[in-house]
Amino acid sequence: MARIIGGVGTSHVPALGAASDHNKHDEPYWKPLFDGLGPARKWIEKAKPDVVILVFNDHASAFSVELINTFVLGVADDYQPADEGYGPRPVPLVVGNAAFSSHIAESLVMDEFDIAIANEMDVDHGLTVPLTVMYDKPEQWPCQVIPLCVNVIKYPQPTGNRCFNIGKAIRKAVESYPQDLRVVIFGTGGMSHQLQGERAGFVNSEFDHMFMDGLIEDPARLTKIGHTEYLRDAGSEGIELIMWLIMRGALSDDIEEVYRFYHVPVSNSAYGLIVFDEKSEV
Amino acid sequence: MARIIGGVGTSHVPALGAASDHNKHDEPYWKPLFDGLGPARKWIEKAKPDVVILVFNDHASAFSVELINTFVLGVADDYQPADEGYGPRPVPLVVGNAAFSSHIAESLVMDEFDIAIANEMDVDHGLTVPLTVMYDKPEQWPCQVIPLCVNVIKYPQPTGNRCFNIGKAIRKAVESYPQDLRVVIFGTGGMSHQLQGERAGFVNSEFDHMFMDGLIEDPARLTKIGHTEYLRDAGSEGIELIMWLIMRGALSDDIEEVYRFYHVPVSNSAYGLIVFDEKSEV
Amino acid sequence: MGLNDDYEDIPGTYVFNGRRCREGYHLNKFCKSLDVEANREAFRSDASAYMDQFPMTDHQRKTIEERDWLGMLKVGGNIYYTFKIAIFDRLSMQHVGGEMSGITVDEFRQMMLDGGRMPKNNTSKAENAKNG
Amino acid sequence: MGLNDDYEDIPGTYVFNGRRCREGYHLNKFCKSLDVEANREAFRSDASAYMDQFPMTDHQRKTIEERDWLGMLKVGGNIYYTFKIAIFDRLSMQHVGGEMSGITVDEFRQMMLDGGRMPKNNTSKAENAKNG
Ligand SMILES: [Fe+3]
Ligand SMILES: [Fe+3]
Repeated sequence: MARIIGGVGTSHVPALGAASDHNKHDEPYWKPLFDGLGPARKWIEKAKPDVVILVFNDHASAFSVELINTFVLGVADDYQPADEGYGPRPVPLVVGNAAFSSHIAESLVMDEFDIAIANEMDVDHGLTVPLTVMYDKPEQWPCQVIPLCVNVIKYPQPTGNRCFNIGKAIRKAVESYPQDLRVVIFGTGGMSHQLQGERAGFVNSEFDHMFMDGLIEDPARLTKIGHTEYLRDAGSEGIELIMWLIMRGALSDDIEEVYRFYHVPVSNSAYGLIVFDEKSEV
Repeated sequence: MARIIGGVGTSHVPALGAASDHNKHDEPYWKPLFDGLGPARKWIEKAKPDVVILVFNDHASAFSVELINTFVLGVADDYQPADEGYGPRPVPLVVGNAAFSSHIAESLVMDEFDIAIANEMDVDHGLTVPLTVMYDKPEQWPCQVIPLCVNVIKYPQPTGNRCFNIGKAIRKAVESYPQDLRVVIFGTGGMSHQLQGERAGFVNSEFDHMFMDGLIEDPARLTKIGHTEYLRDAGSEGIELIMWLIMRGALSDDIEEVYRFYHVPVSNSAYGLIVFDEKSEV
Repeated sequence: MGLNDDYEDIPGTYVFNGRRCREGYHLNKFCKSLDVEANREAFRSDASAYMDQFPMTDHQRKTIEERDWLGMLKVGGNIYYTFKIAIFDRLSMQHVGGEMSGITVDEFRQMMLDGGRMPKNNTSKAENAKNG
Repeated sequence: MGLNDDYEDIPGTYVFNGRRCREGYHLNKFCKSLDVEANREAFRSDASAYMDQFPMTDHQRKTIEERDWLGMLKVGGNIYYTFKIAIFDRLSMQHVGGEMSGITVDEFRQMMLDGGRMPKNNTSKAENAKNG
């Protein structure tokens, strides 16, 4: 049986990927950040997931305004890093697990989640930066990746409650897969930030800490945060945090916070990282 | 306030569109069919909907295997008839209602239906044949059309229950729209038929009559029909009938069956047509 | 390998599930490409070179070359896609239906006029086996 | 006109809702087209002719011609799309953030180093008006 052994929440700021690609780890601006990633990288090296379910959003790279999907699950054998205008990131090809993806897709539709499935999809910094965060710069990514892409750009985004519930349904799908696979789920995006408008550069550390505390203390309360509250208090792009609720929904109630790191700024954003172990799997 | 004044269930067999386009109404093969459409055409002429919400499926015309969406709601100003290999059907441009569509989209996502929205979409026989069925060959379609496209091709299709419930959510969305608009909803596709395999040509009139009876007598029972039951008893393409459940879900319990017509064969399919009035709107 | 595969019991039916969708991916994309007139022309003038653009298996290619409509389904083709080849050939759905079920197009048409292929003996392989 | 538009109370924020998505449709498609190098070249060599392919309003075109980053948002641009023009210009998100908020890029960078734009007076137009 496949099982979820842990969860990770992390921002996916593109500048972090660029800093890694250009080896800026030791520059004063970047050193505190990369140092802060260390313990999470140690954790995943030990946890050794076979598969990472990576919840992220596309930033007008693979998809465009013609068709806007709420949830897209990748079911391909692999995914090319997208060209976001600077050429594709020099990172390994993202290898999927088509059979496992297909199983999850079937389970989700049967559980009445109206997902789209993608047989082809380029993946942008939303997906590749979290891999860099957790794995640094390997020759090949040491895990297979199942991408779940969420609309967080076009209002209305799915509700926090819906995100939490699709997380639960993902857990059910994973646990009904016959093959023994160790799975970690990443919720990515956030934390508070706003790229657009006169309020560009908005950061709300109080909200971010409340949100990270809530993940372990009272996730049900987080699921009640409405769209306007996110937009107002986490910034127009901070609403990406709903994707962390998918990760949290896929975990059990018996989890332990292994690591937490918070840093401002990375580019125009607050950066947050949190790691959970499933206690039963430690 | 916008309100739903009635519902129509109809097959969308492409041959019927071609017969109309080539004026075969009086040929022996087609005459009984076109005669059978008459009373439904009279009904809609009197009902005069401002807007038709048209639930249909795309047959590899607008969409392809790269990305397969469960539900796609059109939010465009208009929709071009698709070229299905014979040139586009010589029918009028399909005019939408972008503001009303957008309202419905927002309401559905807030009600936790994970729809995709299409700002551009060609529409194939799945959408244009039902307009021909109900309106014959006008210069312009006499209503605006809001297309809801459903995945019925790739297994697993959404469950019948999910379809019924999105119908209910559509009703709620319509009734929360401030403008006075008379809306009719079409559920299209079916009835029993199978295009593929050694079982091509499969027709099950007993199932079709059971289904039409159930729409008025016990729709809740119809929502429990599972995928295998549709595939087995209605044919691999007869599972399109789940789209009739969206139409039924959008109607109240206080409806009247105005007209019913059933005819075998149209091309490789059984043809069915049913019309419901909302009693409170008559 | 799906959660449910009861439907494998249905005779003469190739449910287009995740496995078939992946197996037939490039075959169906080939079919879809025929939507574009320039592609149809290229296929018409040099079928083999045109098909080279789509990484299909040799067996998949052969089903297309031989217009083996049933064979295409068995290697992941979906009828709405494979029928685009029939449109290219100016063939009707009745023609394809007849070939897939091993009868002539006239027999197929007559069967439809007589009410279609009836459920009796056509809904379950297991039942059919039991009834001999 | 949405079901909820409480978010219109948030200062300096242009929520990309259905209305804005429709209003900015062609502007955003123009931006998206710059993903392709051949299109970037065409835009570089004759901006006006290239933009002619996208049925934008004169005002929308002007916001692009003047690199009026804030103006683009007001006519339906989405930041992930409009930023593709900044990438084309080799400008950073800090540059664009500074211009949209009326400060220099250095001021913007320093503001971020100091912890970002704080919530105080930045979460509600109504509150701000009340507090004068
Ligand atoms: Fe993001
Ligand atoms: Fe159909």
